[in-house]
Amino acid sequence: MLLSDLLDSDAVDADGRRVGAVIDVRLEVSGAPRQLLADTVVTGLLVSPHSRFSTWGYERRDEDGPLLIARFQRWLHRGTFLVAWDDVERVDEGRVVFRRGYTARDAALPRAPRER
Amino acid sequence: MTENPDAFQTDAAPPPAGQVLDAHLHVLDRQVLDRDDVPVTTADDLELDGIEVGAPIEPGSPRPTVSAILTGPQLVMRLFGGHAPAARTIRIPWRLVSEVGTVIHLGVAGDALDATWAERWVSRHLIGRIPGGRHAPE
Amino acid sequence: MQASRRSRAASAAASAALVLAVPLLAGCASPEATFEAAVGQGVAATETARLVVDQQLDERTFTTTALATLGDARRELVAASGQVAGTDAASEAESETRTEVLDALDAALDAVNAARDAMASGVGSLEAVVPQLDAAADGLTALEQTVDADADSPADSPAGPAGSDG
Amino acid sequence: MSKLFAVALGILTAIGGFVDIGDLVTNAVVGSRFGMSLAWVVLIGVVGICIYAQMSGRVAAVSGRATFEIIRERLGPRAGLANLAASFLINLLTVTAEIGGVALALQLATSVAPGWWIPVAAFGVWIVIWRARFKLLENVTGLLGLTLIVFAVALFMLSPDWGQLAGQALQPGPPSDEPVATYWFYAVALFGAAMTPYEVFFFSSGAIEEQWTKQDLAKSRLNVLVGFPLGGLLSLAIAGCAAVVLLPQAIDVTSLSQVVLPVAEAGGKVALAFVIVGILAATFGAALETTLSSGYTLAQYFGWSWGKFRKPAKAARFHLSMIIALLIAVAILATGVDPILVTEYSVVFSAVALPLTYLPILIIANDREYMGDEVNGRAMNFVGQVYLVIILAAAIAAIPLLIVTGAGA
Repeated sequence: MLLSDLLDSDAVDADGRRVGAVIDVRLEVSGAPRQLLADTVVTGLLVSPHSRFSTWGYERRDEDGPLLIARFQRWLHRGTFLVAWDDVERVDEGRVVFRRGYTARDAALPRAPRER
Repeated sequence: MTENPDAFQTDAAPPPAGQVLDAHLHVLDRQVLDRDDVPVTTADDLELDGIEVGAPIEPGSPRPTVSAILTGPQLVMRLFGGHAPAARTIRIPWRLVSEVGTVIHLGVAGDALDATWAERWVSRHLIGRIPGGRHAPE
Repeated sequence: MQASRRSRAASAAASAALVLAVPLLAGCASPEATFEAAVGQGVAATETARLVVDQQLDERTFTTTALATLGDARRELVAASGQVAGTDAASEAESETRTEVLDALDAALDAVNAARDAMASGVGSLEAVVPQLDAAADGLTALEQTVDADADSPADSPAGPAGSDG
Repeated sequence: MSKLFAVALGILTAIGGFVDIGDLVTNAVVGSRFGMSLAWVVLIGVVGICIYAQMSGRVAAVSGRATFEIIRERLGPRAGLANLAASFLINLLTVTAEIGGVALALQLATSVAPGWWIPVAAFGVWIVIWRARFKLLENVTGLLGLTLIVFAVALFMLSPDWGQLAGQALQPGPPSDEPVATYWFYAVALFGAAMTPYEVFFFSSGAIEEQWTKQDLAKSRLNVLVGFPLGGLLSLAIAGCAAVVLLPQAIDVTSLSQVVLPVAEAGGKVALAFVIVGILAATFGAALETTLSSGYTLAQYFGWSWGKFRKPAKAARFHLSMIIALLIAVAILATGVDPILVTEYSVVFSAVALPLTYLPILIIANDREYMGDEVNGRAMNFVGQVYLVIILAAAIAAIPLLIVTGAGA
């Protein structure tokens, strides 16, 4: 499975109702430890109800500059939520189905650690 | 920030155990550098292990993992759609990644990777043969 | 990204069409507009030649630079003549104007060639070319008014993009 | 002297934007047809490029990422490719024009037809890129390009009616004998030249070639604040000289030889010698800038190894793409096309490349993961967004204006 196949898929609930589009896949470097980096696991999918255009993360981070672009992006991706991988029932071609009673979580990213 | 609070119920995400990355935002299309900071390629796509198309996922089954950075023909696929034959894709195994920041750092030398064959070919057969090609500029 | 991709393709096609359309548009200018542009071009080239000959006589420029300048002026005059000669006159008056313009451009070309000869190979004196250049420039400037008046006459269709009918 | 060398990158970058062969002629055309009535555009352009060049330089110094890497990362492969194609074509057309320009400048010095100089010029550009260190390349061309200041000196020596020039500059609008559309076409062309994307590609990549870090931010600012206003000043001086000497004589500029007429008029052979050296350095420098930019953009989009600080064999595809670009340029020139005319069509591609270049720079300059504490302040963001709107307007207007005016005829 390729990441690009998952991105842009329709997100559908157990009743077949479309709830948005998968705009990103949340990863966590927390799996089995390896020589360099621990295994990177998929922890959830980010779903935007209103737009499938690729985003710059304004709706998930507390960046707010430049103002107009930040505002527009937040509006475009208003109501973006995170669905944990455990709440995913099936992945089809171009479609992801969530389990009945799945939880829509806050999409916010933890404050990113500063690299370098 | 949320204009439409009734649309779904929001819980706080559980506290993360390790570094949290959004694949599209933080990994895709970023520069891949080798151990010595030499550019290798751009992360054109990621390969995810443990997702079977169309098969129901049993509750409690292990979560999928990132298995490789894909490049080469994969860029064309992302530009124009479609799938490259698996044999033609160029993979950089994820276990070679040492750090993910604004660039993706590998823990190995780039020369050993399939991803650099075109660079090596051009270097060996064309650029390296022009006088001065193997010397630093003065 | 699908929608934006389609619009990009469309805009690429449009700009390609534009690049092709520009020379076509320029080619469809009315005879008056062509004459006017050619005379303007001729005036500019002749005045340039006069200026650089003055500079050469004052020893303010290098002979190499002056020769290159005269070469450019000559090229402009040849191009202007070519434009005019390639125009189909629709009326007696137009055909008359065309002859006048061509004659004036020829006179200017002769003057510029004489200046080049004098400068490059010492054939004739450069001072002697100055009145010839003056006369050619005056002739073209005088024509500029005639052609302009023609272009403004009510019988003519509005000038094309090349015409400045202000 | 070492202070001067410290700003060589800014000066060379600005020379490529403001006084390369296309702009030398465009500035003189503008002066000979519109006087100083388009000076305001140069002013707006200088401020705009200062802001965005500074942003791209800051991003490069702090995060180590050059501009086209950022474009690929923020816009994704498709919009990034659209920008790459447009920017690459601009680079290619400009390389072509500059090599032709070097040949034309050599013709002014020798009166040998430019056709003979074209292969020499192209080989010269290649050998410098192949063998010379980046620092050497920018110091020599930047320093020699400074002799173009003779245009400003010439303007003073012509002792023009300053009141009249100022009057033209303060009353924007076309003269009575020029159509309004033509005036705006040149306004867009001048603005596009001032903000041409290869400036930020070259400036940010040059910052990485010189291995700037966070400690070099003041240096970056100095480069921007010296280089681009200087470029704008030269551009105005060229237009001013043409307005004083050529406009009254009804000489519409069409060739490089006419551009230097006012300088010879003012300062005789000495000034002329300076201006020819300056034009040679400027066109050669711009040829280096655009050739390198074509390599930088391709390499950064695809993630290839690049940079003159590496041995050519260690940045093989980067060097190969520049060799190919130079060969294409020579092939285009071999058809006998007028090199100056070539640059006029790059306006079309600027319409795509300008917004797609400056938007990602503005976004990344606000991203704390890249910039840490060095993110844009509010004032910078405000001006940056205003300019984004201006850029968009110019980009949208460029193509219709090009058609309506027949490329400013």
